Amino acid sequence: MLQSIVSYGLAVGAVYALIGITYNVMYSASRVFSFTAGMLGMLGGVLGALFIQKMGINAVLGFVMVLACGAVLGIVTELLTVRPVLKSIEQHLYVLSTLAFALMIQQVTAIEWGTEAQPFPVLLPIGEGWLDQKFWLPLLACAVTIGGLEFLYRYTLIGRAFLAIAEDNYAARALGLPETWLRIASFALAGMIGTLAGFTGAQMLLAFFGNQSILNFYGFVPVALGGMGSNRGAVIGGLALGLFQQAANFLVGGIFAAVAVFAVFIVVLLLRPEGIAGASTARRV
Amino acid sequence: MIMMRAWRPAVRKTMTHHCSGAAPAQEDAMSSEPLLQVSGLSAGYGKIVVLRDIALSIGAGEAVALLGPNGAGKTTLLRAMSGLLPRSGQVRLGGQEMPNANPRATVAAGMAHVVEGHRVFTQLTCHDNLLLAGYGVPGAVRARQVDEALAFFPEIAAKRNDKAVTLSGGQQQMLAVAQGLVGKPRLLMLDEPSAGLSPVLVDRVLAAITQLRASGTAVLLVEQLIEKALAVVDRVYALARGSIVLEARADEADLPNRLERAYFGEGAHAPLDA
Amino acid sequence: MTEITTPIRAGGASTGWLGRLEGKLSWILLGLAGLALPLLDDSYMGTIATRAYIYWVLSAGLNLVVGYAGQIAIGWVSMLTLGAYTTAALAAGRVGPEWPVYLALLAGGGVGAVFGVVVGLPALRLRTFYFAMTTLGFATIATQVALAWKDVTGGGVGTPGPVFPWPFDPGWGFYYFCFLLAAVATWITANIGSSRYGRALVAIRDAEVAAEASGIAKPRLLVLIFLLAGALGGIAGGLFASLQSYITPDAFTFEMSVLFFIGILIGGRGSILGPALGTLILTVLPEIAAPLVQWSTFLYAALLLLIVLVIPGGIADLLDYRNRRPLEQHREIVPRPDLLPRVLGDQNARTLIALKGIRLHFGGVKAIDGLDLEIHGGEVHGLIGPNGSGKTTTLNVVSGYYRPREGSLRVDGSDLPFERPHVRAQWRIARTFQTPRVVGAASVLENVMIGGTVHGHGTFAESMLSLPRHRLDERVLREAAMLALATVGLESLASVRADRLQHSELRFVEIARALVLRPACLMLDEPAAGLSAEEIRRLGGLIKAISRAGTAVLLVEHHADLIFDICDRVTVLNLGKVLAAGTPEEIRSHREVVSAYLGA
Amino acid sequence: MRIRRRQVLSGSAAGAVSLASGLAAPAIAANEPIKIGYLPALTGPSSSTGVGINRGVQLAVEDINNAGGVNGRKLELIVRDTQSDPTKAVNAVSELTQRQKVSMIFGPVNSGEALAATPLIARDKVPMLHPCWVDELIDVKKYPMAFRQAPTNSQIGGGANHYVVDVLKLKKVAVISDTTGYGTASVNTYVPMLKAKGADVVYTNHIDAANPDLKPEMLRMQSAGAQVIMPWSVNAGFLSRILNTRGAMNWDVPVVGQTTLGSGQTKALLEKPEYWNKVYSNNFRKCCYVDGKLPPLTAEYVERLKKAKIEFADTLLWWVALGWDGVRLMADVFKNGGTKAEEIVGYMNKVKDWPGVYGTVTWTPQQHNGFPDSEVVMCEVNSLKDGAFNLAPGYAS
Repeated sequence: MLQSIVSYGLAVGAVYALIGITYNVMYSASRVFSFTAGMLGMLGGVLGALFIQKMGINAVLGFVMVLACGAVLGIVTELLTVRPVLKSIEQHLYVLSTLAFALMIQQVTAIEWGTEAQPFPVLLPIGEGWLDQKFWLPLLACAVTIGGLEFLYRYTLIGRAFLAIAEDNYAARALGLPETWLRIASFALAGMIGTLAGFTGAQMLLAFFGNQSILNFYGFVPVALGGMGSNRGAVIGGLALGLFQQAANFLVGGIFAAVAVFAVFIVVLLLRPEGIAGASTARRV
Repeated sequence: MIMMRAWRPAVRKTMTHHCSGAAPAQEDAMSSEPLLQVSGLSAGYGKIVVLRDIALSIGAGEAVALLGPNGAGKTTLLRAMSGLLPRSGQVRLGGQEMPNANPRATVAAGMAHVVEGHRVFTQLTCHDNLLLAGYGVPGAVRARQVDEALAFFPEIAAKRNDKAVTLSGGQQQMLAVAQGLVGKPRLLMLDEPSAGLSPVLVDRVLAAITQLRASGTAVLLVEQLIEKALAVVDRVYALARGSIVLEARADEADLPNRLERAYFGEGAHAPLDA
Repeated sequence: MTEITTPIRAGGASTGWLGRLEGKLSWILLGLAGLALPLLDDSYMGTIATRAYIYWVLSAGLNLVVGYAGQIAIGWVSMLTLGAYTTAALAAGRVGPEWPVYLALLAGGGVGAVFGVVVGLPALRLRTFYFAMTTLGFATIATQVALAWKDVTGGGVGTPGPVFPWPFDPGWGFYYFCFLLAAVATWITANIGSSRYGRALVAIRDAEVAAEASGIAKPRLLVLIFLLAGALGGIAGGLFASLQSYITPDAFTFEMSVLFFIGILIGGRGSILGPALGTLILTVLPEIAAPLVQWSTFLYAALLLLIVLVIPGGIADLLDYRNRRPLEQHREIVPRPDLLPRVLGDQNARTLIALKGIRLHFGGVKAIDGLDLEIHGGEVHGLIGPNGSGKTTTLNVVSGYYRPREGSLRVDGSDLPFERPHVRAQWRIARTFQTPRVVGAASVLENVMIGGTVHGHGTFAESMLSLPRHRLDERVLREAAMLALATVGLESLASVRADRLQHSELRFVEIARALVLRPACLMLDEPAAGLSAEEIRRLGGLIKAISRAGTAVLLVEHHADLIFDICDRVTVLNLGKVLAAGTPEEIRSHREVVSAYLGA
Repeated sequence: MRIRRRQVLSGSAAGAVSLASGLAAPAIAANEPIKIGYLPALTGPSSSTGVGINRGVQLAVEDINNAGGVNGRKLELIVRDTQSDPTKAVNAVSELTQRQKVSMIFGPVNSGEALAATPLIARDKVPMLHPCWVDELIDVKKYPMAFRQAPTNSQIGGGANHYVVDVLKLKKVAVISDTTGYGTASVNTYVPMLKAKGADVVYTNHIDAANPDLKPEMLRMQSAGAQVIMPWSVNAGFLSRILNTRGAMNWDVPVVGQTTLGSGQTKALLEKPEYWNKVYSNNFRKCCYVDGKLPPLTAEYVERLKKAKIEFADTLLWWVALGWDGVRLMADVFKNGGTKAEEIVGYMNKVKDWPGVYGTVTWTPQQHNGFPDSEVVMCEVNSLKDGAFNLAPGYAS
């Protein structure tokens, strides 16, 4: 039973962590939390099943196509819902613009793909039981993503430019960094990470349009716990959430597990609204 | 009221006088348009118009100080020129029109702006901070230019692999100035590089300006410490209430008095008593 | 006197009368249509209309939360869920004995009110996206609990909805019941919207700091609003359960929440009529546009995106043709300081504000380092100094935004508590801001009325029901605000939306807002910035006159000539300390001051 | 599958027929079409049943109209998609009863919508025919005009319980469901029934169908000593997770329960085909193969369906048959009874042994549940062919 909690908890936690990173990557570049994070996760599974299972495309090519779709959707999100809102006075309306876009995509998926969960193909038929790909694939994806991001941020100039605009947008613009372009790039990157999360988790979560709202929420919890913008926080928070959820599933079972997660989320938010790494607001006047 | 009315044109007269005096001299010397030519520039924040109809010019390799009391619009002027803030009016560098509200293109054209408050990226190393400043420069040249910028500040060079957060305020300011140098700008704009620094460090930072001028880079310096500023520049503009109220050579004898009059206004008592 | 009062009051009354007629006309038409609908004898239409009224009962409350207070409460459908199950369970006798249906409905409203506050509380602390997520989370919990708590809710099988006995029995009786409740909900929310509470909500939304400075306590106000919105949501839930005849958790969809939300946004923020029409249209539309039914969620979402990006003002803005009339191009602000005695009243008691030994640090930086300052009634006290010398910080200490590490702050000898900015208005300390903080979407008059919030005596409930004390408050406040506007020279713009004004006019609006408080002390933070020379001259005259009427004025300003012209005393700060203090003449010739300014 | 709402069926042939009979000049009123209100869930989260039934409904209407209609009057189907949303169903009811003045209402198919719609339809005094299984929908006192052509949930559960206890002879049972109205209602009803039959219900729970990992549940069932799992859900994802987890655990326990266990969607979600072994779902005797053959009436119907090119890949025979039977049953009622509410109810109260493809229907004034217990059976899901299954082992042919 412990084995089940750990293997499953970590796998689903890795998916949550990746969605959390998706939120963060978009947030760093734009100060916008986008409701499209869960949508990307949902599409990762649906598009993967569509390309590989339905259309019979080679798994590797299908995977690349899914990521490409994620990148395109990320760019569309930036152009359609983030940029116009950032220009306006009431910037907090991004909450509604991104929600609207995510709902539109979800509804199209529901109509074109169907409202029933559909299977996701087994890509690597190696390993049985606890070594099944559905358990280690999300963890691998999470590790690769966090490693890749570390590499990007540490060893490439564009990665450091991401960090720079995240820390001080104004100073970055003054230095002549291409802020707009970097924001688009970060949304494209977030699109790929989000669909990667959905793609690797789809063996567990299936290709199902309803995953959007689940991932939106459970992916945001690690961000709220780990502090916004912190990818390491998101990974730790995501894995912890996965384990907690799984343990609650075992201990109290059924729908009370979901209620327990919601309760923890709200209590933590009320006690530490800024997350663990948050700072208090400075002068207001 | 009468005196008030009289006072404003008086300033304009001074200005006109100096402009008409200085500009031909420059033209004689360079026999072409100066490096930087700003005309008819207005800018502000939302509905608040901060700058009205600004005109100024800077020659190649010339160091100019922009002085003025708080709230006069000095920082706003630098922002408008470097494209961080939308503006109306013309900014020409080397005869070429600078695009409005496009800091990236402005930097690429050779105008670097070191913003106020030593805002470096604290989570990156000094070296990375400088590499970012050379984002638009081809990769092959970038490393060399970073080294050249570091040559101005040996104390930063020694800490090049440390995170900027470990630097003192003065060192961060040096790093910020060094960032401005990486792109080998034709004009470097510095916004209050002395703010929050000890006098020794102020001298270190300002000394760099002398070096720069010697190497042919023009400098526009916004500074509160007027005497220190005057020691390193050729010429000054004074900004008050959103307009240029004075232009003079740095070595003019009566300058402090003229500045005082320009700031406070000579007819200060006039409005209500009239 | 009469000559002065007449035009001012006439101006105020005429716009109000016109506006009221326009507003009333639409409502009367809507009301008549609602009353007459049963004549068509089409109970399909009746069902749809009943549904629209029920949704509007909820949306009317939510409108105060979303449209007025600007809180993005996406998951408000949870109130509908709670109210529906409470009413149904009590009426069916699933908890204790069977309750009378009308009492059960009230209980549904009560439960909604309690949970409205519970869900709303995070809004006091959390930023927008977090709050949106929290309300969404709560909506999910509500459904989950409804599924799990089988004894009360019937679990997934659900429970029959209550049936209201005569005269509001199913059919047209129930129709009229919902119509009546929708009308009541409209009436009370419109009363709140046009009261000082409604203005305060909008002020919190668009100019929170100015709202606090005007004495508006955000937590208390928001709690009241969440209480009301929750209660209306709960009652709507009880009605919904009756209309549905049988409720199961799958009737309370997220799509419904989105529908409420869009109804409000499409109608326009800060309006009552707009969101009412929006809700009506959105309920009826899917019935007409039948072939699109499968795509309804998509279309709602697209509509939401469109509103946010293209017409953030909603229907209300489109209907507001008065504010599209061009304003006069060359306007002049001509203050009338002669009206000041009437605005400020009797200020015989000259207030003395004394700061002693104030020290304040930001991290390691000493922002204020042992400051002593006295501001006297009847004088203009200038505060000057270089950037970062602590001028605005001093203002913020008096305003209650910062708590100094040491020192005392006394008003006429009694201690003024540090922090708690919203109590400043009770001490009659008013202020303006470096960048004007006004509510762009409200009229100039409403903006000015915000300044007099603390003078109201009517309670929230009195305002809700438009009782005499509320109406008296409104009349007195409106007159005071018109008078203040006339004093600063802006009465001709009273009914104009504030965001159409020029920058300089906004500065004077802020001063008028401060004057409505009848301040004992007025603090002005760079009031001359961005003004023309002529405007600065008039401003100077006005400020001087305000002080002569007995108010203590603290003026932070960079325009040295203005300072030296109108100040009775000047204090010069440098690095958080007093560098010099004295009359303008003394300061003017003070070498250190000059060099501090010149940086030598 | 694209279906427009309020779709009015009028095939060109039907048009020609009515035109011809119009020339024969019978009374105008007699020539008006008979309106049937129809409330399927064709879109939304639980629409696969509705889509399946709809195929049978449309085909039946087409066939009847092509054959000249009912007593010379065409059937007109007024379709309102409830989108699996009870609020839409409530709106639709008042349109159908008040504005369209339909003679009869068929549906809704889903429980949430049916529970909300039934009292309203009863209030408006329109006869209705239920394809939905929820027990509460039939109540001769409260809803005297409502009849059911399908089994009740009690019958369905009774069938499964009978199979577990009397045929498989297993005593320790785990009963679980998802959290929907259907699922929770089923568990609440069946557990006492099982106990009454002497079974030991060792585990029971409602599980959020969105929960991706059912291992904890399964382990708890296992440790409780369950010998058989009875899941009650129409959610294919949920059911397939149960089967997949059972397979991954190598737990050789039979799964007995709801018909969706045997749907193509459940099959598609299985990780391995053999996970479908030892799974027995509810079915109906007339729609099952005995020795590889369907009953004659049903076989004939399948031929008709094949001719009309009705898809079976994603649906079940009994769903399509249910819709088909519903329309044909109503047509018989109109033909023999009339189209006024009292005539309809009066006739329906006397229907005896009406021979349907899906099942035999018998109503009395006291009993409006018309489906016989004997036709509720279990089938082997891994024998799926053309939307139908073999009877489960143990049933006498």
